[in-house]
Amino acid sequence: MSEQRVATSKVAGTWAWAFQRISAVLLIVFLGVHLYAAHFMDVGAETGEEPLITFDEVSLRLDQLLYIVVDYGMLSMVLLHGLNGFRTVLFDFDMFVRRKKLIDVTLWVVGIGTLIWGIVILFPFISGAGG
Amino acid sequence: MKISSFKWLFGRNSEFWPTNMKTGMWAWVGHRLTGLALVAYVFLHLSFISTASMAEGGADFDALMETTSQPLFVAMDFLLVIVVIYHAMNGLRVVLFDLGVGIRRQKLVFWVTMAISAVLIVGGLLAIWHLVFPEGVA
Amino acid sequence: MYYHKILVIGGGLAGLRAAIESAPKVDTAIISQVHPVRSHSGAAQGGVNASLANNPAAKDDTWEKHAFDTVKGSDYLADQDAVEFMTKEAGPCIYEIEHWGCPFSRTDEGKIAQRPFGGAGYPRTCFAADKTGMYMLHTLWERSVKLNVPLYEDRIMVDLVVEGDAVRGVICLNMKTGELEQFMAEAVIIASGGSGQIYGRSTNALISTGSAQSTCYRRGVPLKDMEFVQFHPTSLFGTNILMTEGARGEGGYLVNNLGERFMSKYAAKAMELAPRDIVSRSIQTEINDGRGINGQDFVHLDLRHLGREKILERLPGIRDLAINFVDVDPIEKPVPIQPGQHYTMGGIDTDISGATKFKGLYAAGECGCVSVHGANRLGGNSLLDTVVFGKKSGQVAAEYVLGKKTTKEGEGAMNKCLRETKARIDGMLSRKGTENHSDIRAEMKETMIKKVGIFRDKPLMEEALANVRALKARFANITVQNKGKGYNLDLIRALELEGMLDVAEAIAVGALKREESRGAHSRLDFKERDDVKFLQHTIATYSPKGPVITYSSVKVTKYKPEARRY
Amino acid sequence: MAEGDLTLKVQRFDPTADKLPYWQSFTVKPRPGMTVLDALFEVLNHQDGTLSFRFCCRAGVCGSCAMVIGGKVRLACETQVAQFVGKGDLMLSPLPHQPVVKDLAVDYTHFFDRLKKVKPYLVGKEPYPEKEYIQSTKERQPINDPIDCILCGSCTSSCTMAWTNSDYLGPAALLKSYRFLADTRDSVPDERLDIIEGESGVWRCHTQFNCVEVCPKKLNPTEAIQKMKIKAFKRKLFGRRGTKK
Ligand SMILES: Cc1cc2nc3c(=O)[nH]c(=O)nc-3n(C[C@H](O)[C@H](O)[C@H](O)COP(=O)(O)OP(=O)(O)OC[C@H]3O[C@@H](n4cnc5c(N)ncnc54)[C@H](O)[C@@H]3O)c2cc1C
Ligand code: HEM
Ligand code: SF4
Ligand code: F3S
Ligand code: FES
Repeated sequence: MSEQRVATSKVAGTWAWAFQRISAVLLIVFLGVHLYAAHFMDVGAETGEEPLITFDEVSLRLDQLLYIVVDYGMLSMVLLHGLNGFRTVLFDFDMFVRRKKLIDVTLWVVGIGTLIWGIVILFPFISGAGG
Repeated sequence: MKISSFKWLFGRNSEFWPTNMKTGMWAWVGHRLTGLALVAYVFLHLSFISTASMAEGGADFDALMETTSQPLFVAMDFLLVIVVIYHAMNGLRVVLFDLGVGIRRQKLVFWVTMAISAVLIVGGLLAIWHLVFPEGVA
Repeated sequence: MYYHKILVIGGGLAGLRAAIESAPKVDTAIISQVHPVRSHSGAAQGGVNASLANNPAAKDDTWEKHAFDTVKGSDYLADQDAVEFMTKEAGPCIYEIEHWGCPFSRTDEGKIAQRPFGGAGYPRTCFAADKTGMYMLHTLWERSVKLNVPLYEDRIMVDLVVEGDAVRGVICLNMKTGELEQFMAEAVIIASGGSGQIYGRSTNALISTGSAQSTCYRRGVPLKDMEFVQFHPTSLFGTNILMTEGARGEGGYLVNNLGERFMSKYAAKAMELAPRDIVSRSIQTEINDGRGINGQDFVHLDLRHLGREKILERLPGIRDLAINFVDVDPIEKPVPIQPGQHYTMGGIDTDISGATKFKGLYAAGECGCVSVHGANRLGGNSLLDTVVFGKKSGQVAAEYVLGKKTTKEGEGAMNKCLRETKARIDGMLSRKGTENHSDIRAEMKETMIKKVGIFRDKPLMEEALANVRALKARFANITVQNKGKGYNLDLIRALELEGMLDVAEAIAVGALKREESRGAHSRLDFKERDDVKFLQHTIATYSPKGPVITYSSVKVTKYKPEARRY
Repeated sequence: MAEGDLTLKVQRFDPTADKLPYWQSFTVKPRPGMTVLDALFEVLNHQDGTLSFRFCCRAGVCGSCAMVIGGKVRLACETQVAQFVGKGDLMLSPLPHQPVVKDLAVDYTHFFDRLKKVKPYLVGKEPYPEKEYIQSTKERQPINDPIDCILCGSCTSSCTMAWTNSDYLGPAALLKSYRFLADTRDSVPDERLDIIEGESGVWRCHTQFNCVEVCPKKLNPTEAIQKMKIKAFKRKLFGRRGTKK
């Protein structure tokens, strides 16, 4: 006979799950816009001749607030969704469940760090086109 | 006769492998692998752009983009498309189940989403092909 | 050595119910050979009787009518005070289980649904689809989890420790580790179920060997009315898996090879819903007279006219069983059935509170015999028996323990018994005989069903007794191949067989001595009931030379014995 | 080996003696209607008394005899051998990923421990009514399926989530939880949701459907789990009102 303890604490479970679904649906939208914008839309003067992504083209695009929102939004979604998913994977294993606190903190640090990094990366494009 | 570890892992009555493992299980394995691959990709993607974008005027970036039209990178892109589309479409399937839709017909739902994925993947691959080789392969 | 104030042997309905009753008052633990939810009670299909009067056709049903039906069904061998107690308690006990979660099927008003059953004047059998036993069993197990009743599973009781006139505890074999364990207690409630596996063609679970019952018997606890063995009319041909009486309750027909509903010849009024002994004999007569289907040993149970809807709603389990085991879908085809051994009316001799000859030793459920079933049990009355008398014995045992002044006596007896058991088991393991005990088992089953079966007569039963005694002699010469510890089925089955042979002997001797036909005991050489000589319970007491038979009187209160017609 | 005989390849393992499991072959002569359980008894009785396996009701209601038969988790007592004759050896092994007591008999302790965590009992509204609770046939509808679970353990032992996470309640326990959550007589839905929405509860299920595939009673734990996910989420959004059915 083992004691009947309640299975677990009620931590992020529900929200983590719900968030994974919501971010998933949003991601489909963002991804669609992102891919279309990045690869199939000509924002610049040049036409089909140069379909590849160029610095100038990206810069031009990122001149518009809409695309800044799309790209940053997408970045944060991808990070949250991806890392949250990674967290799920970890917690499917006994050994990681036991280190729950540590993992949660680490993932938040990694996530926010990467987000800042990603934001910084795009600065040259944004400012490059502006100046 | 001892059970070899190979058999233990993959044999007909393997202890390791789920025995009545069907579509739902494989769909999940695929989803998890693609999900993890995508996380890896995001970090690669970011570091790629960051190394390039830091340079003045974006010269490096354009050079980098040039290299990405190399066959190896194109192949990687192909893979990426497949992975993303599978993950997204199966993810959609999972979301449907979470909304309570189609649980009793999970196999049908799987094959329908996979059919859509197939169409999207073919479309995606063709699109890349045309982007990279607008005049066709020389 | 483990110690609990009360030990309940068996996690079936009776055991669980007893433990649930006593656990809140006195430290109680359950010991069971299998996990409680695996117990044989789970196989009960049809339902449980109580005069709730929920069915529109049973508006004026009362417990007195239930009592009368039970006494009449028992062929007047039941103790009528016990029957009255049981039928009065029936309602409250059923409501209690419902409150604890048992998912009974419902009437249109949302009350517990009831269906007609054999031998009953009204539709009085409460049911939950055709898995009543399973749902009740799970409910009681769940209740025991709620009450945190400690459970020792995978342990088989191999000896009973008695000292003087009191019980001290039990010795168990831990099936997982193969070790013998001592359990000391102030009171022991035996609820180990029936011993149907003594017979061939049994509907009982493979663990229904009565091992705890025979252990008690060997330690001096008398058995009562063992010759009364019920044969269920409808068990699947071949595997003898039960097709519930509910199938007939819902309106199923019995048909012979001529396509007749032959029950009209035997019980014109009740037809298929006559009591089990009568229907079984009728089917067997049809078969004996060559009117079995294709001349084989079975007739048909026809449900097709009930229609798909009703079969799916009321008898889904039956349908699955028929499909899985004989490949017949009752919606489309009639099901081949034959009578099979089903229930042991007899058992450990107890009084109305479940108490036995020994202080602190109680018995409840199928392994005991309060005597509410007499010579023939009505369908749906044994589940009732388990909960009513399970509860009662739990209560009484708790009171006994609370009123007891000294505790933890008898360590010496415990240790002595452990040594004896160990010697017995080691002896069995070291025997290097030529006999295979599973062959002996098969022969015993064959002997019992053929010679102490539905129809009995003196020469046949004498043969049977001689056979059983010969088998006992051969048993001394067996080998147990498996000398290992963990889950040693070979040893367990040998131990079970040893006990079953003793009980088989008691059955045969009791049956031989009862020179009358009463209920399930139907003799070709004594066709009439003899109330002058045999309105008595048979009591068999163990002796190394064979059972010593004595008789005790039947309690008759309101209902004077009369001829039994349906 | 004669024509029509069946070779059973049984996985043998005695944890106290063997380092690794091994296969052993036995040949049995199929009779009409013979089940895998019958075949095992044939071996036990006449060929090898040292074989161990679990059994009880032999009618598919007690849940003792689940094992891997010919690559699939099934109940030995419900599986006819005829379908395997002439198709090579019939492989028999214990439920996957369960501690083995011996040979085909596994240890269910952990399985029942998980089950006990979900409050597997009805907490009826008290005081109890004088007679029965009134529950219409329609109100009983949602529990019609889940009450049929025989606790055979096939599902939980086939769910890979339960393999790697020993805290995960698993489909059988979650189905049990749902059985009470959906019962109109139960009075503690919130306590139940508290348990199943923890990290080891419903969120560990990734809709693998292995549980559905293996269930010998054709139950659908996944559906129950998904419904509970929605219930738990609704409660998070709307507070206790979300618990109401
Ligand atoms: C197929 C079938 C259908 C039935 N249908 C109905 C019906 O519809 N209505 C009705 O009223 N009755 C029915 N009955 C009869 C009824 O099911 C049984 O009489 C009743 O369930 C017996 O319950 P029990 O608690 O006494 O024993 P069981 O449920 O048999 O439990 C016995 C317990 O004792 C344990 N045990 C046994 N020996 C030992 C030992 N040596 N050591 C430790 N533990 C031990 C076992 O593990 C088990 O837990 C049916 C019977 C059968 C065979
Ligand atoms: C494009 C749209 C996407 C959709 C619709 C989607 C959908 C989902 C869903 C529903 C889940 C939960 C699966 C489960 O619990 O069983 C999930 C998990 C996951 N996703 Fe996505 N996803 C998308 C994109 C991405 C991207 C871009 C990444 C990479 C960063 C990613 C990484 C992951 C990871 C790592 C998991 C966890 C895997 C698991 O739990 O098995 N996903 N996804
Ligand atoms: S849900 Fe099905 S597989 Fe799982 S324990 Fe219950 S009966 Fe067995
Ligand atoms: S197999 Fe496991 S992951 Fe979910 S759908 Fe069933 S519980
Ligand atoms: S023996 Fe009971 S389910 Fe198979």
